[in-house]
Amino acid sequence: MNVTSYGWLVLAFPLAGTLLIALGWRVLPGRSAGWLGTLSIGLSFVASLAMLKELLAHPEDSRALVGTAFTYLDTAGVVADLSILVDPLSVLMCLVVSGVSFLIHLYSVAYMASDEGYARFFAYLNFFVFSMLLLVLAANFVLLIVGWAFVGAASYLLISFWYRRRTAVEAGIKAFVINVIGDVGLVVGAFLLFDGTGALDYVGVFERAPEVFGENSPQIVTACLMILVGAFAKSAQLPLHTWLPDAMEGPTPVSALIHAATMVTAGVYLIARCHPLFELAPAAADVGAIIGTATLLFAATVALAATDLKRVIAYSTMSQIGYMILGVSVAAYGAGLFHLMTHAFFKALLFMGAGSVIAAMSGQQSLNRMGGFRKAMPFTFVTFTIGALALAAFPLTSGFFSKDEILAFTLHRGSFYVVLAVVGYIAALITAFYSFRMVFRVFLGPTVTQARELEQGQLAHGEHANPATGEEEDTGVGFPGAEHHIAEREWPMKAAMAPLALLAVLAGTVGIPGLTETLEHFLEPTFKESKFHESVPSESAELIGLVVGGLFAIIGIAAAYYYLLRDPMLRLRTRERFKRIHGFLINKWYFDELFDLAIVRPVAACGRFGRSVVESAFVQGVLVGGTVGLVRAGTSFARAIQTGELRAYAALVLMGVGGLVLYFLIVSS
Amino acid sequence: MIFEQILFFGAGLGAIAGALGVVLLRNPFYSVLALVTHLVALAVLFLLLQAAFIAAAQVVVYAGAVMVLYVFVVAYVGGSDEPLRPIEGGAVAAFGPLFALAVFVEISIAVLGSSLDALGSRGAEVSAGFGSPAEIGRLLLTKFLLPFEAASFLLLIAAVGAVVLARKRKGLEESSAQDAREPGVHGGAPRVDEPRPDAHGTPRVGKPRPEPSG
Amino acid sequence: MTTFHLSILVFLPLAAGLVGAFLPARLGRWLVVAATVGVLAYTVAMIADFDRAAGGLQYVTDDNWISELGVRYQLGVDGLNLFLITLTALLWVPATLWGAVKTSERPRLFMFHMALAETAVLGAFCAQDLALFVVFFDLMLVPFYFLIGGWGEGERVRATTKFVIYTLVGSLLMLAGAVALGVLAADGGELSFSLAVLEQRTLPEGTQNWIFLLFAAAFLVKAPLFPFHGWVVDTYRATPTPVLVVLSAVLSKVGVYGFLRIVLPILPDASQHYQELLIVLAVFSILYGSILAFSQDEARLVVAYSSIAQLGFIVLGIFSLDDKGAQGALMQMVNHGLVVAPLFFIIAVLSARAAGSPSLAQMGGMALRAPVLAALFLVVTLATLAMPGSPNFVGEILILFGAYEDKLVYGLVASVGVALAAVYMIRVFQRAMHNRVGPGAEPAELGGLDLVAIVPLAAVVVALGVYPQFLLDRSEEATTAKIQAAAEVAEREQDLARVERQ
Amino acid sequence: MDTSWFVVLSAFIFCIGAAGVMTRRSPLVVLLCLELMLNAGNLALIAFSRMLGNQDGQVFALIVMVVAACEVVIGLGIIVAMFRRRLPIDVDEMSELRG
Repeated sequence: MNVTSYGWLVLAFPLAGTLLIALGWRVLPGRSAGWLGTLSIGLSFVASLAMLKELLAHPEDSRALVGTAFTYLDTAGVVADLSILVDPLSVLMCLVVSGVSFLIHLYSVAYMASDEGYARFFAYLNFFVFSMLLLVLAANFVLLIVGWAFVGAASYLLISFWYRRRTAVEAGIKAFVINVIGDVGLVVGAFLLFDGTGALDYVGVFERAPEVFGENSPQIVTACLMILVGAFAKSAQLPLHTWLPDAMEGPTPVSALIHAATMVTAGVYLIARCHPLFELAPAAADVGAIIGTATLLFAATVALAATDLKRVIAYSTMSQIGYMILGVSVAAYGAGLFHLMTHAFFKALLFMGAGSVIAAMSGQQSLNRMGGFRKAMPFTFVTFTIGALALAAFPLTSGFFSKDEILAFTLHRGSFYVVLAVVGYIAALITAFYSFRMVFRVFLGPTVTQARELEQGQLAHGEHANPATGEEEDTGVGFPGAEHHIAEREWPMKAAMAPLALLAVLAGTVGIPGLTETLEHFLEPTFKESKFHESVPSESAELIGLVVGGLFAIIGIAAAYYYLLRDPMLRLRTRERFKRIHGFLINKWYFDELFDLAIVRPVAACGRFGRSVVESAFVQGVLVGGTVGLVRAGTSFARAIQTGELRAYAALVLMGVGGLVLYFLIVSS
Repeated sequence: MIFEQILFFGAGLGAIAGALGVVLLRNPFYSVLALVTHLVALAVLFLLLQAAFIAAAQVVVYAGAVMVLYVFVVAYVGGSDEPLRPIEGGAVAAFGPLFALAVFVEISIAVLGSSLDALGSRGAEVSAGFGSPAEIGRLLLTKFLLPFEAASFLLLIAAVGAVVLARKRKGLEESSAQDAREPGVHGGAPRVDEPRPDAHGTPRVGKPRPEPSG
Repeated sequence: MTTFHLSILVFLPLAAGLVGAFLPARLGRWLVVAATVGVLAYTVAMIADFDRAAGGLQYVTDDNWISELGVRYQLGVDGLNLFLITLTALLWVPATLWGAVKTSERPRLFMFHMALAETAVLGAFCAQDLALFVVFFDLMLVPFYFLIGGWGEGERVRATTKFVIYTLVGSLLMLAGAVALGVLAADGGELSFSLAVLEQRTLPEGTQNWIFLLFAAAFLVKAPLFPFHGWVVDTYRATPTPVLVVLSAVLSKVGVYGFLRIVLPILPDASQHYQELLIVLAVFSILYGSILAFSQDEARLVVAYSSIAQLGFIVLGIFSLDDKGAQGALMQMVNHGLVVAPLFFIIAVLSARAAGSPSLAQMGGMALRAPVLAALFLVVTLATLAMPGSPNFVGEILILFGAYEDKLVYGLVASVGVALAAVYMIRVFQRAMHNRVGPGAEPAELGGLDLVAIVPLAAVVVALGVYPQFLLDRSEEATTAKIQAAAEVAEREQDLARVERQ
Repeated sequence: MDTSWFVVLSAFIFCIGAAGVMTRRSPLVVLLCLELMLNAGNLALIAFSRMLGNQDGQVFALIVMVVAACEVVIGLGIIVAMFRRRLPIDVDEMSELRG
């Protein structure tokens, strides 16, 4: 078996899982659908490992292999095969995606157990993994767009999974539409590249792009900006971010898998994949860096004020992706992808912990109602805290190394990038603060009823109300499931969280500056053409960065401790004092309202105008009415002749005969 | 030659008289008789034109068989005197005879003013057998076989059609039974079972016009 | 390569319809269904046999018809109409099946008209003689007039009247155009309406222009494009489902097919001259259709307006005068037919579940009790909104690539339509399937007939999405040849403009 | 006799028939008048056939007679049917086809 056949296998297992579960949904008993799904992803992960092994057997300069199945599209000069590209970048992504997905599937086997839509859930989830793997393995832009849209559709389906909830359905539509905007951006970008290079496959485009486009030529900059639109839509960067917080309407494993660990990082992958283009268009890359920085700051501030547990994590996701985008935009590809990987681990872990807590709260998500779960849920407490430490970039955790490497690279680039790096450090401080705000408010502080009951071994069930609106749930349908499942009682959930906790701590070891740079080295074949390849910050600079970052993290955590636990009244006082700012943050900088005003309402108004004025007045009135009037005038003349009187008809015929004869007489004379 | 001319004018006048009779006589029965006269006169003209077979067919089939059919129907339906009333058919029909006259004038001008010399001649020399049953029969079975068969088919369909049209229908049996009981007032029996608005919107209960029976 | 007799293909349904009309009702309608299956089998065999290497027409039938006028009975298949014929054959099977089962009033007459309609459409697609095309094009109107007027729902008379008047006016204009084209192209020489001959003869540009307008009127009404869509709303409301399926999926394609088959190759100068106008109409239709689809409450009308938008894309592709655009347009014609047909079946199923109401507000929450319905609906919805991976995406990406090539701005505006399509289609899906159960809704799974009608179509959509090259490969040569003349003119004009600018 | 005589006579009879169709109200008489017109046509056919020395015209006259017979049969059938249904035997009364 060669590398690419393993690549096809990586794709084949999840697809087979999807089809099996989808077609057998009626006959699969109990949790078997879940186990089947988990198994298929597990096999996919094994195939990824095999792919890694095979790839490492290749010499370093030939570690980019293309495997083609058949010709997908070849007409009028547009050529796109159904082919995959296996290189270190895609292998890394495959490993992260299939690995994390495997654990989340495992978690879901238990977590979703009482849900009526159990089989449907795993069919969707497997389909998502297939799509994501297709996205990262695609060898050309067309297939990339296909995978890109498939993950969007899977995300839509999973956000709207509990489709009896109005909020869930609306969130799904929002996500879908913004994703489609991204798709359109990608299509336009792909055309601009095709127009210049005449190719759609990565190899062809990257090879010819430097010959065709000059540095910062308008076409390549536009193309890259369009690619950025796609990346931003998928990775929830400003201003296309509004769908991500709403996407938390989906079941928690979905938030963990799609909206934290994998799909939302696709934008980062895309920029890394297209780095030869972005290096031709530094202007576009700068736009990426600036937007990434803006997002990471924006999201971090909103996370400070949000009270919904899952949304806090969602905003932290946006913020962390902002770091990654910043990283890959300033050509710190290795660092960006490093952070992508570590983030996948600790963020999935955080969501799993959050899911466990939410289950213990029997579906409630508001931080205001939680507290004191430390004793009731020791396992969840430990793992969640580990996740939070990694998120806060506490020294020696994985997030510590990866985040600081990005900022070190940014600083090293000099000029205005220094400003970006400074903003990044400030946001790191905020990150540390809000991550421990979660920990303290959920697990410490005053103990709530649910926690106290749980300590006595009683898990609350039932209470079907929509956590977002408090609306009474449509209980007849059986989802969300009536039973709740927490990590303390379900071994698959523990089995999924423990490895992730381990990885959240230890994954940093693959990229300690100056010590182990395994990851960077592994990715080298992909990025060695980069002109920034040699330009890396010195080890001492990185170490200083690490120290500063570590300090910031500790300060942030300490501040959170002081603010939330030592002096609880301080919280209320500050909120009172900075009411305006608080309101601004609670309303997420009023982005939703802005969109509503700028886009949704005008389009709806256009629709109403079109329907009432254009359609009824112009089309129906003038065009149809005019035509009908003309025809009616014509027919009323015809009707006048149609008297039904036989003799009149005869007379008319005779008149016609007379006329004809007269005509011929005149003509012949 | 003179004989021929006398024959032509005689028969021609007969034909015209017959035609006028058809149009002008009020009683349909007389109209039929006038048409018979007309047809016989035409047969004579056909003979003049050396169309012996057609002339024979005209007399036997047309003036004979077809007209008998007419006579039967007139007797059955009852030919009635009707006033000549051209006005009601609308303004166009009122000028009907005028149009007819105009067409006649036009055709006459066309024929008389035509530069077609042959019109002014007796026509081509023809053999003795011209128009004889043998000749026509040969043509019908060779050159015009297809139209001939088509015509026979047409006749068949017409016969079937006539049977279908004129047969008794279910809904009418009742009234025809009434018919038999009151032969004198047929047509006058009101059809109360199914009042139907007529073309002018007034419900038609019985026969609106008291046509006297024949 | 075996020989296929296209006359058999074209007239088989009509023959079955005629025979079926004299059989007992139960037997007669199944005879027509069997004939449509036969036609489908025949076309499938034809695709298998189709020689993709050979250029030009295949399986040609060429006989004298009206020799005095130079009208010939000419049928033929090339890459351009091969898949449209297949689409016709494919969609008539579920449509007649549906009609056979669900029509209780005068079923034989209904089936006869369906059969006649298939013959007319197949004839229009196969015809290689302009006069023959016109005959079949007008013949299409006859059965649809009776089908809508006789078996329609609601305000069917009004709908029929509008439909007939609109299309008839278009048809008459085209008839005039066809006669003028034949006569003027002959230029006193031998009269001929054969498309192949007409392609060789050139007309002065002024003449081309007004003939172009006559043809465009007919084709745009049939399509329909803004502002020729006045008949759409009433007709889509009143038409019975099986008729609507073929009306929307196939009939609308005959018009745009006419552009590719007749207008572009024969009137290249005029096509270039009016390129901008047609593109503006197309782009406007895309936006207008999308926005109106967004604000409709009746599911059928959403699809109706979305069709206007889709047809806009197709016309945009054709008049990009680029081989990518034309290929995409052809692909999209087939795709639109393939997705619209199951959509209308599903809408029929849905409104049956919602107490016969067409309103989306009455539906909702059906996914729970009808997961198969939901899954099929989802597949079709995603294909309709041109989700990448669906055949529609391939069609649209080719169209957009073709449009970007020379008309970047129009192309970009049209791209907005892609995003809007996502909005209105997913909205329909969500409002019918998701949320709580609607006030009038009684969720229930699909019946056997529904499955038989919808599943094969959905399967074809998926298959074509996996392997679109199947179609593109076979059609490329013909499509490229058809737009070549017009593309050359356009290129010449551009060169001229460039020179002038310098 | 010259052919033109026959032709003019034929035209005259034709016009009398046509005038009759337009003035008479009884469908029976209208049918009779149609016979007149057909016969006028026949006369012209035969006259021209004689003029050209070609018997095709005579054959067509024969066919016209067949057609006339058919028309009579159907026409009379309709009249009989109308009579049975107690409908007025008057062409002016029968204007249901008014547009």
